[in-house]
Amino acid sequence: MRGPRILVFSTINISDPGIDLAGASHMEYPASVEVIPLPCSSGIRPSWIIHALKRGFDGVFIAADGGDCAYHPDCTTLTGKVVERAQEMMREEGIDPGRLKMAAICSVCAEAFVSHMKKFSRYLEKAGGRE
Amino acid sequence: MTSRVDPKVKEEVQRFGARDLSLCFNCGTCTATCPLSAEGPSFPRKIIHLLQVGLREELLSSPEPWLCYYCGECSTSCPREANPGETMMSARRWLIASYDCTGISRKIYTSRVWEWGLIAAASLLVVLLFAIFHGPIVTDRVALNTFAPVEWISLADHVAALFALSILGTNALRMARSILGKNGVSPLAFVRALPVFFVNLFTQKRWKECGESQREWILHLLLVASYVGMMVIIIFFLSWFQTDEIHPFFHPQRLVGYAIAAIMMVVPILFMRGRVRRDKEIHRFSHPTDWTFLILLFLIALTGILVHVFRISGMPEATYAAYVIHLAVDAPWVLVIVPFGKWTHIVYRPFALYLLAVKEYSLREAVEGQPETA
Amino acid sequence: MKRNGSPAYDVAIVGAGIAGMESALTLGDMGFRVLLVEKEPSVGGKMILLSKVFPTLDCASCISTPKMAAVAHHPMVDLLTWSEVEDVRKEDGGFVLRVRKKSRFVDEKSCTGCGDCEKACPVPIPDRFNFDLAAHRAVHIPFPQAVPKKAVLIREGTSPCIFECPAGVKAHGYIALIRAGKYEEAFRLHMEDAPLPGVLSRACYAPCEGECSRKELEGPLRIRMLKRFMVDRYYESHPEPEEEGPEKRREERVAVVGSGPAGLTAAYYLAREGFQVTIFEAREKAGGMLRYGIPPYRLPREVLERDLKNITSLGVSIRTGERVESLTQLKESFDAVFLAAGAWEPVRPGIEGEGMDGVVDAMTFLPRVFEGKFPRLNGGKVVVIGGGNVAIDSARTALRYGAGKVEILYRRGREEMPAHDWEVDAALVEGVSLVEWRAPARFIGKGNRVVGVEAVKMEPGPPDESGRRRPVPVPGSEEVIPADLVILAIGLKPSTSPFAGEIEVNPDGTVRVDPTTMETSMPGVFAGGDAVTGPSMIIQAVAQGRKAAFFIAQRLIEGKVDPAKWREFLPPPERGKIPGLGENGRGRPDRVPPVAVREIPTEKRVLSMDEVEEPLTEDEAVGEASRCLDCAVCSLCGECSRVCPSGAIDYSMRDSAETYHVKSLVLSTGFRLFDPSLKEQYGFGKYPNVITSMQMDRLLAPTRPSPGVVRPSDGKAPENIAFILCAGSRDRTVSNPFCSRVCCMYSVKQAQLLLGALPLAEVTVYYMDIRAFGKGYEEFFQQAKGMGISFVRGRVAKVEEGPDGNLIVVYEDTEGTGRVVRAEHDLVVLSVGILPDLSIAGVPGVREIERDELLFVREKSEVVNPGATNLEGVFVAGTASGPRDIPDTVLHAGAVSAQVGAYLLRRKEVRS
Amino acid sequence: MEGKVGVFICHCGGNISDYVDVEKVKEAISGLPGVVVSTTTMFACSDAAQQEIIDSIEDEGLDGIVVASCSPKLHLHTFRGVAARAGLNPYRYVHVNIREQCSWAHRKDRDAATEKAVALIRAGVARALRSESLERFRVETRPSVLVVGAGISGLRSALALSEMGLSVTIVEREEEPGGFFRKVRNAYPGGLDGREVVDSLLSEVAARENITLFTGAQVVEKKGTVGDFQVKIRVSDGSTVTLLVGAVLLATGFEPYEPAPGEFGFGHPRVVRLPEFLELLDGGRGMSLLKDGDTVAFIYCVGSRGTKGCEEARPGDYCSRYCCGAAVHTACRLAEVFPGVSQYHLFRDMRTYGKLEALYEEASREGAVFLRFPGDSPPAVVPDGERLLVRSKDTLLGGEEVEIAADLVVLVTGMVPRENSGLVEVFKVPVGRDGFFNEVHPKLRPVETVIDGVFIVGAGQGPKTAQEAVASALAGSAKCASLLLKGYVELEPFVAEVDRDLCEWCGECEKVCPYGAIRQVHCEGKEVAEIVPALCKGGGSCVPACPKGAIDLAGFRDSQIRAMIDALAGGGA
Repeated sequence: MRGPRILVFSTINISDPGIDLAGASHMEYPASVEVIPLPCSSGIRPSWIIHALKRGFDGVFIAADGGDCAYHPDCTTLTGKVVERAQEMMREEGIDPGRLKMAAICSVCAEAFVSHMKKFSRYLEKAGGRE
Repeated sequence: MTSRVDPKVKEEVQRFGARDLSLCFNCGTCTATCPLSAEGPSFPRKIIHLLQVGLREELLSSPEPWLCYYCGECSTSCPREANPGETMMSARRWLIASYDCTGISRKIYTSRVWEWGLIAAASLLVVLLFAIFHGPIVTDRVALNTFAPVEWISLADHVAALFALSILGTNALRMARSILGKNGVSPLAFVRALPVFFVNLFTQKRWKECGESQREWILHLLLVASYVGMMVIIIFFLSWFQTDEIHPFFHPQRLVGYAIAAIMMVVPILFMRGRVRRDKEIHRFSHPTDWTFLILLFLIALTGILVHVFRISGMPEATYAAYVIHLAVDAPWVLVIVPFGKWTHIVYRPFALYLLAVKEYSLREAVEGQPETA
Repeated sequence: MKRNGSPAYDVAIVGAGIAGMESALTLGDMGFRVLLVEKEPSVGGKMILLSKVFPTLDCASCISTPKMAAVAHHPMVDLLTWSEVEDVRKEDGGFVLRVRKKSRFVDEKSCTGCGDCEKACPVPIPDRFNFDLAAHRAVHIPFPQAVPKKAVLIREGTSPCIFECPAGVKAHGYIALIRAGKYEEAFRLHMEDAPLPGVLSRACYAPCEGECSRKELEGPLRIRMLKRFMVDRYYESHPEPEEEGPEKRREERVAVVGSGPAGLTAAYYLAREGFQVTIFEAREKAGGMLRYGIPPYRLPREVLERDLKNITSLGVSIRTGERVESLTQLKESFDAVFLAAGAWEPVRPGIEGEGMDGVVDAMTFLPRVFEGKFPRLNGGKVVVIGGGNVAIDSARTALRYGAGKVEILYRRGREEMPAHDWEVDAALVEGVSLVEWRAPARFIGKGNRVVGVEAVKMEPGPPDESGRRRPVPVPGSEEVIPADLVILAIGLKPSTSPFAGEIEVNPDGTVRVDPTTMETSMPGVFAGGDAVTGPSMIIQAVAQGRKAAFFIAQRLIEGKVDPAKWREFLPPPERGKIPGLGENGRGRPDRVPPVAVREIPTEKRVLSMDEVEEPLTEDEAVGEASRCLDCAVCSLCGECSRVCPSGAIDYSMRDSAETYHVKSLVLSTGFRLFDPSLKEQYGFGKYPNVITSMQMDRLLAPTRPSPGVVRPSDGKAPENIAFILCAGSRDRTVSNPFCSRVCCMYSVKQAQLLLGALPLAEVTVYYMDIRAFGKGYEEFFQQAKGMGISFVRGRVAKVEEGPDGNLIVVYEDTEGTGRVVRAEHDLVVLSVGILPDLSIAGVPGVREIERDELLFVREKSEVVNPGATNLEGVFVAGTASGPRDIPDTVLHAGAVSAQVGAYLLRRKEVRS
Repeated sequence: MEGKVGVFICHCGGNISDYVDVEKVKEAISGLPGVVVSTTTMFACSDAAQQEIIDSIEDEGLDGIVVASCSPKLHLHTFRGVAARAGLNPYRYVHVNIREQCSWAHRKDRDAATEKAVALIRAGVARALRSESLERFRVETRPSVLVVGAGISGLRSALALSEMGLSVTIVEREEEPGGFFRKVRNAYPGGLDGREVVDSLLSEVAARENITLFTGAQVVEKKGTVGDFQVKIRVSDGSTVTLLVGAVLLATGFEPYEPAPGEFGFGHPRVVRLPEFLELLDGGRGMSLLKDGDTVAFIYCVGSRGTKGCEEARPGDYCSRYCCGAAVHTACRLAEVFPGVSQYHLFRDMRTYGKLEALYEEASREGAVFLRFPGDSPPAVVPDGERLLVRSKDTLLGGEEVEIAADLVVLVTGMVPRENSGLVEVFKVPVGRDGFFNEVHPKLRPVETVIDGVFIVGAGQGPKTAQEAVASALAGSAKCASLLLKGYVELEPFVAEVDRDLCEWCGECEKVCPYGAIRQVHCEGKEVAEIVPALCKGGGSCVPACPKGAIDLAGFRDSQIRAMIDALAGGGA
């Protein structure tokens, strides 16, 4: 594997098209980034994040809908709570909470996604591999 | 200071020709377009708004209407087609009327009956005077100075000129009081600013900066020069001008007469043609008094020429009749148009500039003098 | 469902912007069958092109794309993109729509939206989805979120250069490729239509150049010289052809009679198809007229040899020195024959002394000179009779072969000479003299040796049936012109006499063929080239050879010929659609004169047979190719087709029309933006840093055409930006007294986004009234003020350009000092207003719809019946009926759906 | 795990295979447990390839398929259709994006891209093996609508709904139907008589058999969900009636702003609000208040844009949208009735948007004078004998203060939401900060609320002109019709489910669901949560909200996601 492994939770309607657009525009980002699309970022179980980190992912990135979410007017707050709880659990497990990042990625935010991935990768590289 | 609005101002000025005054939505395009508004006092938008709102005192104390030479660029650029140029023109008429203590100006501008009534009265007066006081009618030759002795005519001219001047002077003083306000003005400033008045009186040079009106300005300057010249001749040198002796063609008397007559015929025709065609912004709107002004000028020249033609053709009766008619046309000019009518702007424009200069000098003096008082 | 054979719908919706999509989805959900017609290649209208939308600043793309996808997949909605309604006819209480489906030239089913075509295409065009801020290619996917995500190829027809070429050589195509530096691809493209690029690059009379649109500007492109550049380069790097023989070899044998351009071309394409081809050439060497008629100073022989290799390397055998006497005999051993024997037989003047020594015809003189077999002329005086290209070639050749003086005698005036102007010029420059209005009466000899020509003066006589005035001799004007050698070049004709009994031959000796298939009266025997046309251009012969090869192959493979299968070109584009021509003054290209072609000096020229023209350098060639106006947009270079992984490019697609029966019609044709160049005071189109708000929105969108918000003149990030509101609205001077309703808010939005994108920038909004009237708008406006955006009340009167491309905005500060202010900004955004899109307003059936003074569709009763027009069953949704922001447009479209639904159900009630 | 999954890997004509070694991917995948078919194809979307997939499903008896190709945005529907055609439940097909999210994003590293493609497909296989057959929900709907409010919005909605074949019950709180618009005798634009318009609507309503109008009635209770509501209303005689409706339209309208006592002189007999002034002007009661030569001053933005007319004023921060247009329209009317009356309009921004600009121009032409006052320094109205002195800064004169001696002051009052606490209680519709009903999304769903089947139209949602209110009323009707006309609605099956064994009702899930799709029920001796599938939008916020982990989202179950993570991480499927 090249570079730190990042699991991205994207959202089917909003952030996944943004990530698609990065590829369609031939913007390069590390191949060690892998994506699982879900309906809405507020539906992520913190335990999935812990699970991923335990199974070998170096970091988890939540590509949230932000204000554009069609499911929840307060999507950002709800997703924020998920992140909070996950980070709490990470601390309990002795995992650096910095290994979980969240940002709003809209359907045309290809550039933003790529730069987040690169930045997160660099952070995780510095933080060192897990296990 | 709170100013009370006066709804009547708007109605009044609309009667003076500002038909589209209320269409203005105060966007300021006119002011920003105006070539004379870039520096110094700005207009026309502010004046229009004062008129809309009806702040009489502010208006009377505003010199801005006199700074506008009506190139019409504001009207072509106005997004609401509110014709700010014409509103400024109307504002000047309204101001002329407001400064006029006799109230005659107002009547002239707002009533055609009054306007033509006064003109007719002045004419009638001349005819009446001739009917009573004319000299012997010599029929074997043309003896105009016998029919109308030059010293009598000259005396009448002086009286009329004095009348016009005193009216104008009084009104100018009222204007000065309004514009200068109650703030103290240094007496020295009145003297220092005098050149501004005269230069502008004779050249109206600011007009040159106004849009692309160079041609208008030249024509206007010619016209003004010609009739002012004529008036000067008639008032001060009538005995030289009105002679029974027929000079040779190249005699200065005849040449001057021809030049003045030609200009006074041709330029009004050009202006009237413009007003009929409405080809320029400045000609798009015509107040009745604008026509009167041009028609009278034209008639003065025409009747003057007639007198001359009849005289050199040796037609005594025709010459005398034409002379009476000529003076009957002249009289309304001197008695009505010059003191009360459109002609007054010739004086008010440079006077407004003068007053502005006076204010500026006073201000400068006040600033310069401060260290001493402080 | 079908009705009278054509598809039937409950409602047709024209325009798939946000209003059209909303109506389509709502009506589809209600259970009505919806036909949605969109003139652009993608749905989404203008909204999808916006960055974010006020007042919630949500991403326009994020809220549009789900709707776009839903419209495409809704079971009750059929979507036609890139389609235009051409006719609406009332019928039986409903309407019959004729819709023209414009050809995409891309098969929608197989296109995967990968965009490879776009990367290969050499033709850049302004990207109208980026409002001309950037370029995309003739073939492109409209924008990243397009639905359907399929490429579209823009073709306005066939470029005149291609259309004019008899052989259909894709000049525009190879020019575009040369411009893109793809020289080898350019060469290969040429080989698709003509296998003798070397010959053509030297000796073609280039009818393409005569039609080049640029001739209306500074002069046509030097197309032939560009071809020569690409051929020279290719031949230099490929001394031997790289083309390998066909994959599949066929058994059928084809005989080609004659190795001139027609025969060689036919042989090449037949061989590429796998046929066994044998060329019979009566002369010593292959090449026909190319070798024996065209002087080497025009066509160097090594170029000809290299061109011949293109044909022989495919396995074509050329049997030289073999004259074919009987086609019937030939047919016994070959499956098909192509007769391309040329036109070699000289026309004789038929006057006294023409049989003397020293009187030769050009077709004897030229070949022998080229082979060095003619005696050197050693300063002798040569008289050439004739006015065609052969006469000129003869004269110039004679000059190079040692003639002391060369005179051309022509019986008419120079303007009427059939030779090309530039050829005559070249001859005159080299020292040939031309004697006009002079014809030979007889040749005078000393013994059997000619010493002079008795020439008679001619003058224009009465017109003949063609209207041309025949020259008639002036009696008594005879004079003797001394001559050591007389070359007759008055014409050539085919020598088809051996075959006259076998195939039909015209009285002038040309072979009679079916003009489309080139087949002669004998099945299986085809003919072409000069044998059919009489003496003509090389490219004409190539064209016929190409065509004959196609039909011979068809005859042999399918057993019959079908003229309909021959390729057909679209007509050339309308003049007005060509950039820089016609009414449209904008988009005029920079003025660049044609490249100057260097020639070797005259005095050196006449001393040898060396090529006269010198080649273009690479810079010159690319520069010259860049002058191309891309008349038809698509250059037919074929690159997209070559790279498309799914073979989706199809140049043969044509527009098609289909009729639909619909019960009701909704117009949601949207708006167009005010063209700010009409408001001259603002300098749009004159000052590069004055842009429209739509361009600003594109710059702010994440899918923007540049890496950030930059100003056009120098690509710098602007620091002090001005928005001018009411540009084209609330303004009687541009005949739009109305307010456009959206400009205030989108400007406030853009100002807010700009502060995000350029945190240090200052933003000033010049306004009269901020119309923040919708839900949340006022709060949004106040928020902008709070962010430090300056709002200045004063309508900008004019914009002037200052130093460094900065702009001076002149306005009256109506709320402050009341003074005129001249404020400097480095970027000015014109917040342009909204006017109705009138692209289908003139269509019959749509024309009858009432409109208001600005030509928005009038709603019958705005208060109680939104969306209903004066025509029963016709509704209007969204901005087609007046300026609206997005929320109001969506509401209006929803209201119209209810109106349509009620109308349809009422109608059903009445019917049942 | 048993299951037979077929994996189809697309070359996309090189768009994938140029950067990903698809053969290697196929090798890697074919060995996975459960994978019985693993094949590559040039174009998975081509007709031939689709047929191949169908054949595979049928021949091999596949119970799940994975297509690894381009973005699901392009072909999800295609392959769902393929599955359906082969008789496989469409939800047992899993789409893996190895073009946009793999080959195109990692063009420089073929090995890494290949490795990633393997991982992604492995996860897809894991998900497919755990996929279930899902059915779209079908919710039966009643073809009837309750419209609350009999103003112009409510009446117009009712007619449209009735025309579309839905039966309608209108409930009006007042005794008299017609709402605000009925009082407007001269409405802009076009000068319609509100009474005539409303009366004609009312007579049409009366003529329609499928519309019932209750006046003096109130909604007291709502039960049921979208498509099938039971709404109890109390009618004028005090009895209650229960209505069975499929949807509810709230068309409750607005109130004109009531200024605080003394706000801009309010309370003085010569200070009136715009609606009253219009009534005076048009209502035939005569205008004894005015005579020729009088002066009227209009003060704009009263109650709107935070314009505080006095300390006690409670203006909204929003713009009331209709008032500028109404005021300039009134100016035209006033000039028509009293040509001799002078009018001064004190405004802030003239918001005569769109074609209303023509009205503004006409008002100017008719002689109305417009002065602009600063928002933070509104005019003062001081009684002065019979008259009123209005003092205001005029920003168009550089902020100079002017004084208008007015005979009448008209307060151009904005719109405020009606007192609707009862309705809000019953329908649980959210109310925004401005007090108006809140839509789900101003652009995507402008008439919908988070309560499925309850729509908000007219000025109850926010200030609107009559015209705009009607447009929104019809838009709401269209939404009702698209919900009810077919007799059923079909919903995506991705809804949440509660494991009743794990659930120990705590209410956390209910709190996060904005759609009210979760309710508390009693089941087998304990309180548990229950999901109403018809209301569940499948967003899944309840999933992490449950402290017991008792909620799962169909299609995105805990087991599936965990398996996918495992598969991505390198484990088996």
